[in-house]
Amino acid sequence: MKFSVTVTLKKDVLDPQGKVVENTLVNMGMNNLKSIRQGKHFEIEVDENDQKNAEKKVDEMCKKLLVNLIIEDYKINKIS
Amino acid sequence: MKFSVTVTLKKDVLDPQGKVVENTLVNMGMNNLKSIRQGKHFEIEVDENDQKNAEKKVDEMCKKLLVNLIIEDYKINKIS
Amino acid sequence: MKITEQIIDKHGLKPEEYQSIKKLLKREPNLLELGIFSAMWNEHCSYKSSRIHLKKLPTKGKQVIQGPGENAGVIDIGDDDAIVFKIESHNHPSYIEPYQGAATGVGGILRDVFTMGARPIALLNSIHFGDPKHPKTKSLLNGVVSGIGGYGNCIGIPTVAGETKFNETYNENILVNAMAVGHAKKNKIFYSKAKGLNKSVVYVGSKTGRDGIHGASMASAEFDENSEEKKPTVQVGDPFTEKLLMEACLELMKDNSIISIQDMGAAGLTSSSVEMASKGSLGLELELNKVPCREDNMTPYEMMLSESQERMLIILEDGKEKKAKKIFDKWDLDFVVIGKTTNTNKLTLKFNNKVVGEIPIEALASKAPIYSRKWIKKKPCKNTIELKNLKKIKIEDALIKILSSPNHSNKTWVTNQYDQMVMCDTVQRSGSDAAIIRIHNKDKAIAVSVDSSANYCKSYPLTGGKQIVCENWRNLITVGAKPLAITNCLNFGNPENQEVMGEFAECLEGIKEACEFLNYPVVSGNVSFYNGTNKKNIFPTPVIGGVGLIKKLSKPLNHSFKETNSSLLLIGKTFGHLEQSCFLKENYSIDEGMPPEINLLNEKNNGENLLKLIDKNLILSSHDVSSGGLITALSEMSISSGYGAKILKPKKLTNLIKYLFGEDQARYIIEIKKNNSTKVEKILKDNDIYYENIGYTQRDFFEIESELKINVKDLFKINNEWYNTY
Amino acid sequence: MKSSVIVFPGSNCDRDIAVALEKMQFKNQMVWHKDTKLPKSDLIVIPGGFSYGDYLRSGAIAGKSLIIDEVIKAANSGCLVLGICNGFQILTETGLLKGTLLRNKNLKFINKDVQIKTLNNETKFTNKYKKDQILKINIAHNEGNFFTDTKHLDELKKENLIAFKYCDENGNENQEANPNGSLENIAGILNAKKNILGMMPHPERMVDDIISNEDGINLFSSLLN
Ligand SMILES: Nc1ncnc2c1ncn2[C@@H]1O[C@H](COP(=O)(O)OP(=O)(O)O)[C@@H](O)[C@H]1O
Ligand SMILES: [Mg+2]
Repeated sequence: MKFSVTVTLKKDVLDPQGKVVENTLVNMGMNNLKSIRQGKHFEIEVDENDQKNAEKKVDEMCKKLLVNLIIEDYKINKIS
Repeated sequence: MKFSVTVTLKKDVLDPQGKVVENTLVNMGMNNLKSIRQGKHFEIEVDENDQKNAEKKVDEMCKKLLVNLIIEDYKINKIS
Repeated sequence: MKITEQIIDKHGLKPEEYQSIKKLLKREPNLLELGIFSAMWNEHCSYKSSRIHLKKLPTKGKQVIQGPGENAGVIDIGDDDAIVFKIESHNHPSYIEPYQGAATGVGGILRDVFTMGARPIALLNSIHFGDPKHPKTKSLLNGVVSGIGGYGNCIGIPTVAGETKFNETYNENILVNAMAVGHAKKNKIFYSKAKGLNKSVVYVGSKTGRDGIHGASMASAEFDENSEEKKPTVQVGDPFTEKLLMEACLELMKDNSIISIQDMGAAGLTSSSVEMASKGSLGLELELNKVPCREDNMTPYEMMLSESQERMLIILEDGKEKKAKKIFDKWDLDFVVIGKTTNTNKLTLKFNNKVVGEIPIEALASKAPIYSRKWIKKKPCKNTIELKNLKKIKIEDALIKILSSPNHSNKTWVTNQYDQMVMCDTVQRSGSDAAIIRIHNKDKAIAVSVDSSANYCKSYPLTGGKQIVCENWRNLITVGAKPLAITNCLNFGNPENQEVMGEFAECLEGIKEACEFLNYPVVSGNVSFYNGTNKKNIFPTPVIGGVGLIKKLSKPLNHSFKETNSSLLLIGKTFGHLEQSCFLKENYSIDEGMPPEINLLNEKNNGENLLKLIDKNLILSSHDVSSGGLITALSEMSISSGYGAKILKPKKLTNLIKYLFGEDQARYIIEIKKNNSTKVEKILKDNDIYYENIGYTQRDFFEIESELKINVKDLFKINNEWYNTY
Repeated sequence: MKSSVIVFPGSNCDRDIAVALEKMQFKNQMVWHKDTKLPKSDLIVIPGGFSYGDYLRSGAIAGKSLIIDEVIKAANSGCLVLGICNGFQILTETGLLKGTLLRNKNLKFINKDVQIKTLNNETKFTNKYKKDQILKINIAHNEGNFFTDTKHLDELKKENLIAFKYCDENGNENQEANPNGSLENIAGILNAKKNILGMMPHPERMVDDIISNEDGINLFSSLLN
């Protein structure tokens, strides 16, 4: 079973990277840009047929390693 | 209009980060993990009502800055 | 909003403190004002528990240009050069989020130094972790080290020295202390004292966000089960913006535009504005609508208490705004006049054309509470350890145990993650007793080192306090620098605990005695209390950061053997003091007894005369003897050079274990050319210095006469294994 | 010889390279990234550091700055261009050099002295070194792991465009001597016309015996040759 995980910075947390990227795009002439936020993306395949169990596994990976819960939020989606 | 962009390393590009993450997860006891790939995720909002045009803008941002086409692939999705 | 008991408590204020606030204001504060009081009156900003003790420290000397009380201390290193330096803790944030906590710690201390007009030239750090076996230790170590590197490397200031230690006392409360050292011109130092009426108060740097609100009061509270919930107070550092801010400030400082300047550290806009006003005996009026904000709808409360990083407050001379703004525009930084100085002696806050808060400056500064907390004296421990009662151990095994232990393992795993070379003035990188940094474009240099000895301080704080100052002084001497002054970071437990307060008082007494005797004044520092969880306090861990001067830089001196067949001398007397030694701790897990005694007279005499020998070019290499004793120090000299040594049996003290592993103080090992022996020994004798000829250097083998013989390559492996397999 | 050092926000080895160039008697000028004109120069240096914080990808944002267009023009008309560390990363982002620099294999920033071997000593940048000469040079980077496609790699080899490779004290190019996982231990490469050199090690840090060694000096004196 395959999942995608999207990790983004929490709302009030400073995103220095996003700011620089946004400025650069605007300077490059992309003036319809309203906002851009950057995060991480994971594609995870687990050997598990039960969706509940699989999702639990992925969630555990997120909590234990992939996500810094103090400053980041995450979302899990099943792809296939 | 809001889009998400997922940027991943091309298949034949070495992904040292992904490897380390994978090994760490396996060492942590996640033995059902089959594979994990890491990439970047952007959430982009553009001031544009025509979907075609908007998508073109986002594609341009990707090509011109956000993606290193030599080593990375990308996918654009409309969110809202 | 009505101020309830619960709100007061949430702000970390005691009921009686709230009563004083009402008295000072002659009314009830509103929530914004209460927040400001809580930020200024907490331990971190007000030093309410430590102030009466800190006053005793010697802070003056011919070399001192500015002692404690400013953003950083300033010392004179001759010509028109001054060195600006300070150390600061970032313990609590680093435990919650090690990468960002450590990174913002580095960012904060750098601002303290460049605010004063100095270009930072070196970073140091002292980091303490729990037991390596503790489940959190590994990720904390990884996070902290990459955070320190992440910030320093990016901004481009070399991280050149530090210490990395492990002890279970830090399991739930790690220590992350960062020190920054900068260089300035003597007549171009900038201070925070406001001057003049109606002057523009300018906000520069990053925008204000909702991050770190109440960080300062967090640093003044113990952790408990609920500390997880306090997480949003973590700040994210942006070394890129700090680099721009640093360059912009240094550019603006080239002329006379600035009256006063202050970084926004703990308690952000609040403490920076109060500090400027209080030092200048003036008032300050701020228009909060003008504060650059990152988020929409931020309240005055959030703006005043935010601890967003990379921001500064500047008071400008009349008519300089345009020129100054141009500089900040060039560096893509915000520059907004947000207020002015007034003659009201009040902090006046306006929002939407209304006064939303008004507090007399003195209520926040000089009238903040000061406590003379109760403390108890530590009783000396009478127990001594009898070797004959312990299981026999082979010298070789004991040495291997020490060299392969986390605390004594080679630290290159850590230091290779720091850029030590950027700026191209690092003469001696990490790995020796002290780092050496050349003053740019000159042939003089400074030496820097940070040191602590929590075990000694725990067992007998008075001696421990003296010992760290002396060890730090020795580390500078061994590289040929004249020690000039120190900064200190005092990491302690809960000051409301009388034993902890006793540890604090006595450590400080020890520091004071040593500093006074050695003419080694304290010019800056930081106190971090409430290190511990649920009544379990950390070992008292004062950290000393010292700066010394090398007047004429020729060949840098370090602790690596230089050639074979040179003579090895041990300066200072060996008694074989084993209590509190690393030998007993690593091999027997014994940590009873008193630390080795300090004889300040010997310290001074031995150190000063070693410096003379160095100045006369008689020394090939030198190293102080500290944790692990003589044999450990000798091994380190071998390992770092690849040369071996043969150590002869001592003539006097016959118990070899005591001789080799004892941690008696005021000792140095020096390597000298054989044909200089007479000259060196004469100088030592003439100055009443006790010394012994202990052996000579040789190829390949580290050897103790008829006891052990190990290939130096193997020693190297033993010493380098731990981090790489952890 | 006239040189220009391009300064981006976040560059931090700009002073170091300027000191080295001046010590070697170059007439050097610093050029701010917002400038749109490049002073006439024989050598352009893009220094190390963290331009734009290395945000997004190291070198990516600097690669889009105004002044870079001028650098590309100059390079195309034969001006010598040297990119060190972050400068190398920027050159790959602009396309002046092919390939890219991925994160170090161990995912950590690495600062230490390493050995590199001069593979091609017949270039404007390296003619004062002997063929296969081993230099001890400092590296300091997070993303120094050189990667490129097989076609480009073949071209690099066939056209002798690999300037430096990581090696051990005896010149062996083995994995132990490869600090960051670079493809075939590559530490520095040239473009097809050999007027552009990108390298991860910092030669400007090795021009003073009291600080380190003088193994970097010949790179600068080669240029003067
Ligand atoms: N966290 C660190 N950052 C930088 N340098 C460090 C760090 N930890 C240890 N070092 C360096 O490692 C060497 C050994 O440290 P230590 O054993 O504490 O030395 P000493 O006993 O002489 O004070 C020193 O050069 C020190 O500067
Ligand atoms: Mg030492």
